[in-house]
Amino acid sequence: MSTTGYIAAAWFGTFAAVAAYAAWIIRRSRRAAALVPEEDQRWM
Amino acid sequence: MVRDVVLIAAKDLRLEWRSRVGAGQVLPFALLCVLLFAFALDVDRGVLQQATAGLFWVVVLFAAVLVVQRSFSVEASDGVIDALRLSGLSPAAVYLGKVAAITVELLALEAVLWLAVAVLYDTTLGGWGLLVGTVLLATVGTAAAGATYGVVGLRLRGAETLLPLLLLPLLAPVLIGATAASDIALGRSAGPGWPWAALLGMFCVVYLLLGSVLFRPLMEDS
Amino acid sequence: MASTSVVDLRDVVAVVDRFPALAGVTLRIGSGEVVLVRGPNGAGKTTLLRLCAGLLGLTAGDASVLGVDLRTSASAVRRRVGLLGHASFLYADLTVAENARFWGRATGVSDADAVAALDRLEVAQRIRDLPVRSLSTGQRRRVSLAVAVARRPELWLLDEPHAGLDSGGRDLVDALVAEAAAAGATVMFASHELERAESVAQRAVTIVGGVITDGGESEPEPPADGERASRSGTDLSGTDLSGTDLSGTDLSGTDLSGTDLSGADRGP
Amino acid sequence: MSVIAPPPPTIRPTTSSRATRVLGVLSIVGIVALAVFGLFITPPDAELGETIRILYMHVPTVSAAYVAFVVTAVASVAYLWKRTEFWDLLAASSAEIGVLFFALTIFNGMLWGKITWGVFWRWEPRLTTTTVLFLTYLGYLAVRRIPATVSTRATVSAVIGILAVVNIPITHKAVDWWRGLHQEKTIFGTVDPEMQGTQLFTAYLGLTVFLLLFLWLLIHRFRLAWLSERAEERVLDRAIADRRAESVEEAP
Repeated sequence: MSTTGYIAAAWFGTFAAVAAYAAWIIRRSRRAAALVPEEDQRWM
Repeated sequence: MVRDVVLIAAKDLRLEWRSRVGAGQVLPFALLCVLLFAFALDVDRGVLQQATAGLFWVVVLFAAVLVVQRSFSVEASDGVIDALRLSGLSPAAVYLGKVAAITVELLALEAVLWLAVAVLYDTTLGGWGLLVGTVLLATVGTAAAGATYGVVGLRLRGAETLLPLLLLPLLAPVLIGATAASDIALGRSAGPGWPWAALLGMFCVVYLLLGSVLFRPLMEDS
Repeated sequence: MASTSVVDLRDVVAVVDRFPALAGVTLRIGSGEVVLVRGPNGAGKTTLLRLCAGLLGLTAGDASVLGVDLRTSASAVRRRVGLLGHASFLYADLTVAENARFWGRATGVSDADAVAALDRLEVAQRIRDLPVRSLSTGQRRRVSLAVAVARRPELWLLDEPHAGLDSGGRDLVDALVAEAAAAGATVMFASHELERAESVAQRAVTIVGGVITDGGESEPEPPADGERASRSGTDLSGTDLSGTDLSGTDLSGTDLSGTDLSGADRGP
Repeated sequence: MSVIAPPPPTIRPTTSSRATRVLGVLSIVGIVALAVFGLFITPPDAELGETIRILYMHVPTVSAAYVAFVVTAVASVAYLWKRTEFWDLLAASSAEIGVLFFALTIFNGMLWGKITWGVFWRWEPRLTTTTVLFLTYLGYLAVRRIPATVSTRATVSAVIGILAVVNIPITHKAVDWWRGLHQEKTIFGTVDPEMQGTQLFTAYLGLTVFLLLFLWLLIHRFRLAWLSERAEERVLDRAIADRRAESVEEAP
């Protein structure tokens, strides 16, 4: 792989991982929120 | 306080003397490791001799995990940990007592192990001042960190198997320091040994202090 | 004194491994009372006793034991109670004598007193130098009791104290409980041997499904002036304590003002 | 705190608030800017050439990870002092994000190594330290996954969170000395003081962006942890109700 390829992999990999993690959090919180009454979600 | 530390340490050593788990199980395991390294590494090209100190300390760390596990499984059986919590003994005293007992057991194990390494790996022991100092500091440090994590498995059922993962990364500096200092003591590498000993000493002080303080919430929280 | 309750639990919920072993316990026990806790298996008896010993956190509710708030200073309670649990609290590889000495020293009991407690529990001389490992259940029980007795706890928490004991041992337990009560200590014990237990206890409470269903609050308000309030729960006023002479018992040092001991000598 | 507005009836983005939306937008703008500067505007480094562009990822992730672990440690101390759920959940949330960033640090470091040294792994002190510490914090997360009484879990993990952070400088020192004999020029883990102009700007931009990202993730992760605890509580409430029903049925 070329230098450019590694650089692209680093940047893409980093932000893809962060995005995947963020998506995972949001998905899990949707599921959790369904079980919890509104008044416990005080940041709304 | 000192009386309580002695009480706990003496009790642990007496238990070890009775059950011989350290002498009968951990020590043979450590010797087995010494043999296995010989199978894994090329004995004819002197790899063993070059790596003696490192291999020695890796074996000690593995053995330390077992010794710590044993030291706390004794407290886990028959509700004894609850009795200790009910006793009113200061957690710091219990901690220091356990550290003392683990240290003594590990020192005994290391003495035998050095002999084994000297014979089997053809290592001439020397540099006694630095070697003994390194062994003492590294052992106390290992026991200090080990005892803190040992009680974790006691309070959190299912965490016993986590002990190696929790303890060994924490002991990485001990491994580095003790190996480097032992190498210098044995004349395998040049350089001043005291910075390494100082690193080990600092490790001891830091973890003994933290352990004495943090044992209280670990023991007393319900 | 705001209250002379030794145990004062209000709507206590205690969770053990994510299971609500206690699901809202309200219980008040006055100083010097001997209380039987009864209930089916899994009702929460053991959890209740462990909670009172300060070994278990509470998830909800208020709890004070020996006047100490369990939420904030459970460790202050621990050294003042004597818990006899299902586990022996003994090191299997130490001998009986070594165990007694170790636990004695750990709890501030002299070696002589530790030995005296073994004597009191009639632990045979020949087994004192044997490792606890080789003892029978009943023998272990006696040693555990001896260790607990030696501490002279203010609150006794006995989980199935009769279990595994021979008849001599059971009589011994009953005598110890009576002695402890006479000396001003409070006793809570769980038992399935109801007939025997009810003859020892002054009062019984029933726990089912983690809730006290009967006898939890003997008095509608804290007892005052040694006056015995009417009991709403099970009344064991027929309790025979005649074998125990309370007169002349030295109760100094124990604050018994408003204590319910008057009930004891009112028995028929 | 009060509920500011009645929740809209549509599907709600469950853990976001106005603050996190602002943070999120800022992070995304920052990422775009960072990409423009890091990948296109900055010139190749005189010494490192194009590979410096990987360091624009590597350095901020490791810095953000250390910030995360310090947050975990501070929250752990605060937990042992205050005993409130808030600090426990904050410690846990921060540690998880720290582990993610550490994993990315190692990933980027290995790619950099592959270009520079031709191999993915060399015992470069920073990379080695990071990996040891990464494993330490995996242990922390493993402890948190063990089912236990909430307060016990919180206490134990607070202790580990404190020990682990103390371990950071010691491991650093030890590994530095260990590799001291054959030290290579290392640019890992620090913003090179010799950086100038747009390179320096990009380095600091990267730092800012990743700290924003960390904050944004932390708030969301904390709220998720909070929601999970509330959900657990509902389960517990039901269990308590069941247990009480048991007492009504069986009562003599």
